[in-house]
Amino acid sequence: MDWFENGWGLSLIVFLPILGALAALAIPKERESTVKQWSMLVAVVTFGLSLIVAFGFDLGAAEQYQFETNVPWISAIGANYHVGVDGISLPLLVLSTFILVLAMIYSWNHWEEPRNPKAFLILMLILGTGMNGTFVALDLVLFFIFFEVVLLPMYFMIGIWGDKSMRQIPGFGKEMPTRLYASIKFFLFTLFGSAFMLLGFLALYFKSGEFGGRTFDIPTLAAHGAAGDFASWGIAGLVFGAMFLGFAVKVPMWPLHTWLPDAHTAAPTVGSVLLAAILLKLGSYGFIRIAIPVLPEAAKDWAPTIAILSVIGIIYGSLACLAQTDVKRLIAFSSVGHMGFVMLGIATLTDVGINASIIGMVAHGLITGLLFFLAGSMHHRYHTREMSRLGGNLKLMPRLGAILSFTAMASLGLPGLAGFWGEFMALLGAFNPLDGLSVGLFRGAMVAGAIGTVLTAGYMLFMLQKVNLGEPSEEWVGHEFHDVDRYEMTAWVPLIILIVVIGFYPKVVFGATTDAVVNMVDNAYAVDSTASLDVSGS
Amino acid sequence: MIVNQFLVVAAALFSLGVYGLLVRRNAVMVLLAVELMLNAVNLNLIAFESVLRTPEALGQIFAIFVITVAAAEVGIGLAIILLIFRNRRSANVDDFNLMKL
Amino acid sequence: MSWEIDYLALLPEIVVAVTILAVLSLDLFLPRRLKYWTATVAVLGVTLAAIPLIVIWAGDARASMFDGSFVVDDFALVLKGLFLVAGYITLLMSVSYVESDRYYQGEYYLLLLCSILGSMVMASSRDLIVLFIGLELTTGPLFMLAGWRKGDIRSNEASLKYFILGVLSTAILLWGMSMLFGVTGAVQFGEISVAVDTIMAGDPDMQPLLGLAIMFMLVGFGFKVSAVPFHFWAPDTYEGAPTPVTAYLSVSSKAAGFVALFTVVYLAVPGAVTFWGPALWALAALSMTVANLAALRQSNVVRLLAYSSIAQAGFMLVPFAGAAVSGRDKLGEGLQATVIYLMIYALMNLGAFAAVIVAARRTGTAELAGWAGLGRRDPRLAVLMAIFFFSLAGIPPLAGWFAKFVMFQSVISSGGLAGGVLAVIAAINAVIAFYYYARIAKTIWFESPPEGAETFEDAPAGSLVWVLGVAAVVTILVGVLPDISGFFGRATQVLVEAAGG
Amino acid sequence: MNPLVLAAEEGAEHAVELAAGGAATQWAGLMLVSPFVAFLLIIWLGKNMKYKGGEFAVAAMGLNLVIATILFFQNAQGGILNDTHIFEIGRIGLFEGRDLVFELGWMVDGLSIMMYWVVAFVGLLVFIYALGYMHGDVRVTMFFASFSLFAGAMLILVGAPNLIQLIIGWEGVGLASYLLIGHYWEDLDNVRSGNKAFLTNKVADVGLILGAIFLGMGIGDFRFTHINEAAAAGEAGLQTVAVAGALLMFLGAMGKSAQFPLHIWLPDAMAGPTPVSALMHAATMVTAGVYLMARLFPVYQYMAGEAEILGGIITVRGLMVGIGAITLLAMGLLALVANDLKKVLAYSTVSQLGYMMTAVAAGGYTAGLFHLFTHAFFKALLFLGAGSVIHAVHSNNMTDMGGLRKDMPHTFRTFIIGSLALAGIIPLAGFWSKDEILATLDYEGYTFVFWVAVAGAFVTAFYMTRAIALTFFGTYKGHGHPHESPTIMTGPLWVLAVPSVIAGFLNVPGLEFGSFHNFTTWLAARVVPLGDHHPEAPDWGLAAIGLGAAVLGIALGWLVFGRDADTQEARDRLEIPVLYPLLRAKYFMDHIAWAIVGFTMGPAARAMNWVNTYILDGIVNGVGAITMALGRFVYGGVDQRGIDGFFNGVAMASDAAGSAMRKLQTGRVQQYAAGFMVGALVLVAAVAIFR
Repeated sequence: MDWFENGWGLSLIVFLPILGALAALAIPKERESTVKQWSMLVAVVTFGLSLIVAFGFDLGAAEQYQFETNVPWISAIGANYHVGVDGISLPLLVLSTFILVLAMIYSWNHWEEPRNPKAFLILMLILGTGMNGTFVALDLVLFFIFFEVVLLPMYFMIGIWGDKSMRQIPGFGKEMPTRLYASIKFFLFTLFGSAFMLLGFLALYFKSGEFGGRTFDIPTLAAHGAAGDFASWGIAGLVFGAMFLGFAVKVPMWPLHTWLPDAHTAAPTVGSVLLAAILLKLGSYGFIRIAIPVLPEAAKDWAPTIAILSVIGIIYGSLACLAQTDVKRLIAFSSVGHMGFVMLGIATLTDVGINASIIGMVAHGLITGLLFFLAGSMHHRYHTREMSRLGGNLKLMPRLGAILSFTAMASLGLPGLAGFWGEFMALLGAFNPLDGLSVGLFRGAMVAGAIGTVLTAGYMLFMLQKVNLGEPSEEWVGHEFHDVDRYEMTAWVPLIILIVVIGFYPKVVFGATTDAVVNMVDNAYAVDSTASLDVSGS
Repeated sequence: MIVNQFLVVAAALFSLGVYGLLVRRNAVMVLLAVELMLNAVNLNLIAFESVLRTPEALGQIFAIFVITVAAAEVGIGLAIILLIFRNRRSANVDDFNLMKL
Repeated sequence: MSWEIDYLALLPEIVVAVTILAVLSLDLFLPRRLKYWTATVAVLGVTLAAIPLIVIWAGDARASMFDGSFVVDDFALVLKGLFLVAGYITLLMSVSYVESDRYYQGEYYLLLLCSILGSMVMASSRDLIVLFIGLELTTGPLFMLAGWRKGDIRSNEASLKYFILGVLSTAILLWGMSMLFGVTGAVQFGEISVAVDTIMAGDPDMQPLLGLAIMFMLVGFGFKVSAVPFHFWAPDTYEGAPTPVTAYLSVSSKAAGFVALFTVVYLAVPGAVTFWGPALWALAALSMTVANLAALRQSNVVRLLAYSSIAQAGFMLVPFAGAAVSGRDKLGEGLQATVIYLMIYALMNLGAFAAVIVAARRTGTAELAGWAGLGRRDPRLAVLMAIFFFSLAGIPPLAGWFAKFVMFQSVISSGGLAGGVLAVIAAINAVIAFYYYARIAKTIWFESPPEGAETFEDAPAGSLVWVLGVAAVVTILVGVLPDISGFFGRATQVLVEAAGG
Repeated sequence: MNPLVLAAEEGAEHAVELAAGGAATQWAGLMLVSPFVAFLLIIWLGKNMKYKGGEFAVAAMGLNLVIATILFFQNAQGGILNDTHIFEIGRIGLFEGRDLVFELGWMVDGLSIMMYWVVAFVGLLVFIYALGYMHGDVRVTMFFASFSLFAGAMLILVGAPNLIQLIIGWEGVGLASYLLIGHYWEDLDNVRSGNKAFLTNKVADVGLILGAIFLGMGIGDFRFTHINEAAAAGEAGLQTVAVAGALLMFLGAMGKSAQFPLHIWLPDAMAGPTPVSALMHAATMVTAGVYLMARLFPVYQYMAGEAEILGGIITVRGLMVGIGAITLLAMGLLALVANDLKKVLAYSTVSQLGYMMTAVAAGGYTAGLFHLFTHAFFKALLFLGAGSVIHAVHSNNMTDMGGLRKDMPHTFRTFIIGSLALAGIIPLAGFWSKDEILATLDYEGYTFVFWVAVAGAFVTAFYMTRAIALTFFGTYKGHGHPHESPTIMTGPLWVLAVPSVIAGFLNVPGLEFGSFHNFTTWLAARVVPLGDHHPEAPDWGLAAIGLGAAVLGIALGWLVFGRDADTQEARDRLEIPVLYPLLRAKYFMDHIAWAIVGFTMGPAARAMNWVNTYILDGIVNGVGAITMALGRFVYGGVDQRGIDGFFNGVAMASDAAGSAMRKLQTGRVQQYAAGFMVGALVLVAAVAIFR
């Protein structure tokens, strides 16, 4: 297993899905079950490999990159193929491989029109490569590539298998199919952001030339950042801003979020799940992995802005949820609020806040992923997502209803379930932001965020009331409904278990992340470890 | 310097060529306008050569090449115009705007 | 002075020239039903020409002939390679096209080969006269090829428009050349460069004349690379010309224009960078913006590709222009990126055209609306099409991303406000450009095919399959391992060193 | 060694004074776990069992009662000072040596043992009662599962050694409450009641969570022992966070303990099955707020209590006492006009919680908790009695009852005992605990509040008399023939009646039970000494005032309702102008709450949605549309035609060239050529201008 640990294990995790996809191309379209079994095998093996990495990971040295590979890749531009995991990326990598398996299980017998499982599974596998790759990439160019690789499959997923309804788009005269609008919006938004992100990366590359060689290497750049090399760089703020655009679109942060409700609503179920569970995390992960360690000073200048936008996102997202009539759109908007907490945690620039954001990402991945599964299954059965037409779901399908209730509770941040830690600790971090950041502003953000949790509870209960409780409406009387089938159960139960486990034992995540985050923050801000905590609140 | 007067004549020729190319409707006339411009170039080259007196007489050589190529181009041009005339019974350049908006 | 002729260095051109003669003779003697042999010979000739090219590249024999007017160096070799590959692919694309429409096969290949030869000569030319000859040899045959579908009035029109604007640009180019000759008293680039430096250093009276000369020449090159506002011919000509010819126009002819531009500005007038730098900047910005916006409105795929190629020319100019506006000492930075962009563009654009030829043949139209649901009618073709178009859009991991990446890298590297602004313009344009590429993907994948539309199970002609396959594989391969395109970039070192001096 | 201890030792470095209390304290952790085990077993196996899984719930609570009782006796004999078992579940390195640690565990000290025992004892009885009450109802399995969930969450709450675990338990009971209030969720009214309870609590929880953050982050530790020690040490630097934290915590407590004006959820919570009301909305869950105040007593006592807030108008302590006082009287008055038997008890509960809160806030740690202790028994008794009645007449409404004393003798008798205890009639439990509160208020100098409390005692006695009169006297007005409930339900009533009668003697000042000492001593078993006041002997004068008020209340109540409880006039006599409508409308608190929510949230939500659709999306779509329009313009207007336009402009400017130039418009090729030339000219001009 030497080759695995000393380098190529991660590469295998990254590239196995796409190799699997290539192999799947060779399977005739008609042999659906072969395609399914093959893709499932690939996904499971990938997940297994990521577990091997997780268990082989030395938690005692979580702040170091492990399973590292670094070989020259594009000498013309000085980019290397550099991959590795540390405590920050490990949970996300495992989450990513894991969700892919669940998505495959779920899609076993859930196919949106126009079916074609082969194409769909191939896209999912390509998506897998993009997601896994982003989490392990330690080179800006490599990161950029993987960051972009996820776009195409998702574009096609939404465009081909997405919502078939027509929609009137404000600002355009005629109606257009929802999926077309959503897919192009998703793509253009992300592309817009990443074009600027790329400019930021390039600026870093050239700037690093002044300190011993131009490089795209993230650890090296982070070391420059820690050494304060970029501290006096006049355009550091602009460069951070460029990266901010790229990441913030993906997160998404208010007011760059508007692609999200459309994309999530229009995407096929599995697409929504992957989008919510993994793709959104690419943005926030980018902040933690790249933007902050490399440009700590600029991050500090930007932190208040990020905090304010996050809080606006929290309140705004929750309020917008209250006005939704479409169950899936409501869940989509809830992501805006939840990712607001993740970003608030990041904005504090403290280890508490950043840990909060990581566990928040994992929790959001599990919970919102599950919610989208549920929304998909309900749509599958009711053929509508209008809350006014639903109702009494718990009576019609007790199991589905019970799981929906559970997930809604998890989503509103009930302590004891995974969602709590991200929200609570983000607020905790905002109490004491990094020295030099405005304590007043962050505490204001903390209070606003806490108020946001009430609104979250509000719309979740509202949704449960509309969908789950009460008597079923006339429309469904005498209608035969199949409660949760075994594929759905198999896909959902692991999520439920994980939500509870992380809720009661967050160390599952913290155990890996803590040291890495502390190390990152200490390096970036040269925290004086003997300094005492400021408790006076000034 | 006498070269200046040559240059002025050449520039005038060139401008006439441009004018002709822009306003004449008949394709053959357009072709002739181009010839005018090319000849202005030749005049230019020769005039410069008369001043510069390069050892290899580069200006004159260049001019000869230009003349040769101009002849070839007129050949191509006439062929195209002939082709079009056959199809459309017209050599009017206005008639060619099929591929607009 | 060296008048010795290095025949090895000239061998690629000689092979192509011999092939031209062979095709000409075969065309004379072969009976009609055997005319397809001319195609075989043409393809064979182009392939054979590549062998000496590779031999020269592998060895270290570099030659300078005819008193330095004809030079075989790394740069020339790489571009000749590009012209040969593009020619080869165009020939392959043409085979089924020309054959099925019963065109004059022999002449078609003859002219195409002449154009290839012309562009190869251009790559080596270091002299205004040789450059001019090469340029005309490249363009002249294309005037005729554009009108090759004799009975089609659109093709006639394409030819006429191309011709009139082509000779106009030639005249303007020549006017500029004649003035440059007059100002510097030389036609050989090296000598011109010295004279230009002298003028820029201490002869203010001559500077305006020099500036005019360069501007006129830029107009000529602008026409060749179809930069806005010298692009007007391109959409009409592309639409009307036979599609393989369009492919050739958009790749080889454009590349030839770039070669001419590079050699002249880097070798002949680097000293006057303050004249041509801002002009190129404006051309780049205009080309990107105007062409991308115009492309949004296109309903015909070929016409869309025409605007796309104009926009791509703008992107290609970006690093080059960004470097040029930053001053002479930065000149070296841009060229490599532009050449890499050019190479990758050539590859993916040829692939795109090949796919368009197949699709147009199958659906019977090049109107985008007619391709609705192609993804279900012919999934393999639609996948290939998606690969090429998204590569053109610059989506990783397809080759186009690397082109865009080096473009951005270069323009930021050369630094300066003007470069930065250009980078931002390019970034916004990249997003706009994505929209119309995605629109094609949208139509062929997301829309339903019309009722009762047939599906296409059979493979297209073998030569096209080969072209499509190679282009797709290389597009992906270069995207994943862009280093293999790196040596194109290194080949520009010759020019860069000359310009820096 | 048992696994729990092993688990505890994992986190040994953070544990404080491990295992001072011996084996029982180590096994105490089982109490926190067993209800969850029961929960899982009920879900898994419950459906097919006789009592639909209730057996597991009862068994778990029985086990808990055993453990709690053992602990209770150990503590009573002075065996336990303070014992905390903690195991780490998360750790964030804050700074070197100052890690932020998240732990789960259990705390065994006087306060928590008292709570364990109350929860286990009342819980067990209510569970047993529920076996009978819920028999044949819908979703019994789910009911017991939720009930177990509640018990577990409550025990997690009271056993919490730190704020984090407290929050987990706190929200856990909130969840269970939501589930149980909405047990009959087919009726959306019940669902709305559940939502109201959850959301009101959630609002308060903002206070709890922020308070926890202030205290935890401010002091640098979330452990109660450390927070209290820091408070007792009285570091000046901590003043600000302590005050902020204390106030925010109080907000949280107000929500859970239904203090005015966040009480609005509790009466609505009566929508749940009666056992739920008995256990959660009377005896245990709602006392969590009081418990929290007691748990953080040193913070209020030493740090925050006297701090002036709101610009010096009032102290923190004053605010808390004031809110408690308002609650105890205002809510008591509401009980006067309620026709729903459970709502009477609900308002009564809120009122009694007001007593507790007032007492704890005023500094009467023992007094408040003692009332919590006794109240749990007699209020559970009353609710179960009410449940028994409701079970019999199938209505909550007192207008459907009357004359039940003959049909339901056991219920009647126990209900009377409970009512007397609640009213504070000597020597029942309520008398002693209420007396202690009055004594505390008197001692701490809150004279006005003292008289408010006395008035409250009067009102309490009055409404209980009314309720008894309307329910058990007069003639039956309902449908069918009511029957006494089965033994499984009356049994718990009698068992609860016992402590309702005798529990008061546990804390008669000056009375000690040998080595068992008394309630005050038991509660004093905690790390940080409290320094609250304990009278040496009962103050009979104060007791007389309280007792007098209660007797007066009963007498007046009987006068009004006793003899002709059935008649309309009896009720009309209460309809005092202004006050009666005000009370019937519940002080318009619900209206105000809904108005606030309705006038802010609804429009805000719609506004946000509008902003999203028309502003943000509008911008996005607008950019798209503008780009497309620009494309149309560039292509159609410039690229394909613009040279015309350009030359039209030029032509107009220059008459001389006009006629010639206009000819340029004739042919398209020539347009192109013209564009070409224009470009060339611009380039040339640029050279001319810039050089």
